[in-house]
Amino acid sequence: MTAPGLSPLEGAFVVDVDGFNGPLDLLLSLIRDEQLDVYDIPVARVCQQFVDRMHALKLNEAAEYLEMAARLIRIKAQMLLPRKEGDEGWEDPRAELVRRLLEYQQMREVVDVLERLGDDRRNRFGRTFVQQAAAPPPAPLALSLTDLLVAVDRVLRTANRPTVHEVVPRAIDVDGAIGLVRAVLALREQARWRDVVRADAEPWEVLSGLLALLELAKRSELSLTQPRPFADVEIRRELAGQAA
Amino acid sequence: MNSLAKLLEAALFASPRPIPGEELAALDPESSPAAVQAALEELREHYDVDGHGVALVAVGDGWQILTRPEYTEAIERAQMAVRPQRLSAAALETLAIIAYRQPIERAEIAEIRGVDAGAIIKSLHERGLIDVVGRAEGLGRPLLYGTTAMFLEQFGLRHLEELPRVDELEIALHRSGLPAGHTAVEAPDVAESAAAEPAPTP
Amino acid sequence: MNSLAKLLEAALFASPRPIPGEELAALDPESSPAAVQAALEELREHYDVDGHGVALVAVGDGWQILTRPEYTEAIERAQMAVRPQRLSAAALETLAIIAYRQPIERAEIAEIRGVDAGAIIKSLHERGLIDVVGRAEGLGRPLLYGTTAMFLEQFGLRHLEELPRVDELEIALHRSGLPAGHTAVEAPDVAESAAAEPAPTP
Repeated sequence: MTAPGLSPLEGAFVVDVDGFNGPLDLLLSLIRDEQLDVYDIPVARVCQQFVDRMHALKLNEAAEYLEMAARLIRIKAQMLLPRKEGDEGWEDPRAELVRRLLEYQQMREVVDVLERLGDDRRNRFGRTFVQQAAAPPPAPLALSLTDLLVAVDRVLRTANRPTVHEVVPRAIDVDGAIGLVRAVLALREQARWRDVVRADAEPWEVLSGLLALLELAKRSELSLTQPRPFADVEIRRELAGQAA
Repeated sequence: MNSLAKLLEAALFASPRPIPGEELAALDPESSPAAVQAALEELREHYDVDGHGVALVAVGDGWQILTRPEYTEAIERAQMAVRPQRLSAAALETLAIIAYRQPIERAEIAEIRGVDAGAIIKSLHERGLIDVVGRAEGLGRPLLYGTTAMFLEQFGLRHLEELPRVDELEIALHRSGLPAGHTAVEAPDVAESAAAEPAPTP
Repeated sequence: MNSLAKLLEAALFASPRPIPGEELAALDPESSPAAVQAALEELREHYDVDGHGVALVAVGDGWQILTRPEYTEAIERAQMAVRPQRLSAAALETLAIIAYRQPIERAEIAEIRGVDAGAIIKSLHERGLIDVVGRAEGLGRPLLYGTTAMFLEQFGLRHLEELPRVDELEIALHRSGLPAGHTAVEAPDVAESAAAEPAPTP
């Protein structure tokens, strides 16, 4: 096994006793140590040894190892079921395990390749000195507000604690509503009443939205039109107002 | 070049600072100080006579390889001309947290994201998007970070208040025609207004 | 060296990261791509033939000057530069799976490894070796991961295709792949269990 211990970077609890990266790794090393043919695993014996090794390595509590032990026992039981001679429909209960072992073994071989490539690269130093006077400025950044908002959305979904939710009740929040209208108009040229005031808005939100629209119209940042009485008010971004 | 000169070249290239003469001598304990001096001369002459874009320069009591000044301008111009870089998803997330929670300390960012963001904070700082805005009270008085004027400029904002409030995010994201991935609930009024939405003016 | 090669050398010396071909071409707008390519070849040959402590190496879609490996030990011993930390076996395993199966979601990685890789994925993400490249269809729309340009850089690769193809990987576990002297069939308990167990379907 080439596995060194966990680097502190991994942080979380991962069973890595004696360099084993999981039940497949342990099973593979067992098969290799015993020089078994992976296509014809003697399940009864491997199962016993797997459980013995689990105990020896004190892996009794690790769910993934327990699951593998259970899987081996199930396969062992299936192997013992009687079957008719020349039964076409019979499928070797070991097939899925063999597929997974081979797949995992391939990845272990890729790990060897990566390890070698990484060592080759680590054996060469790049330039670390950054010339102050001649140092080129960093390349210009391509940033969009949408990217940032998507990131906020992601953070909110994955945050450990939903600490970012802070809803402060306010009597009337015209500034907040102005910010919202601007944000909506930054993304679209045209909007409607419902885009800036939610259908289930509280009265203070409706008032805030209305005052914000009137205020922004006064500042020529947008124009308001109503095609006919009681129709939806159309809000349109005024480019002239923004430039001013 | 002789092998000592090659070793010196490799060391001077890899070092983040000028290397003092006696440290250079320690690179190869077998070589005498005179041999090191001669190898340095050889390297310098090689760069000068052979025609290189770099030069070996004595700085203080040490040595350093520097690019020749006549190329500086072209290098800067090329850097500006290239395709703009994008921030990684992790960097954007960190930036978003700082923008919404400033002033905020590193430990809080790590707590929200579940991983330390030291390297990312450093790179955002280097890019001028965030800056240290103070120190928190309490143990160790950790640094507090906030966004900069450059941040506003990059995102085309006039004030931080122009960022949608968190409870408005849903709307803003929905409106920007965000893709796939975004799992906003299709509130009936939103769907309705989307259907009624006029075609954008050309 | 011609003046274009000197300019390229200066730019490559000034940069701690590989410089993309596009940016190298922008250094001298008068020069054709073929001329830039020729100058890069000249520079590379100069370093190789003339005997330098550094070499010009193609990485990802760009070029980088790196020290030659034979000087690494002396430089590290003299504490002039430090080699980056190695990735753990578990991290390399996760990275290998992502490199070969991208775009891939976390659950699939866990299935291949037999253990969850959440913490490792986060740390690889922090190091910039992998990034989110999209979302899968289906329940919860899980994130899909892929490798980055930094991955190529840190493993000295030009393309992902430089990694061995899966059908080129030798399966050491196959009977024929086992070392000489493999006696599985003769081993008594194997023979015994082989009798108790049906032969695998062909």
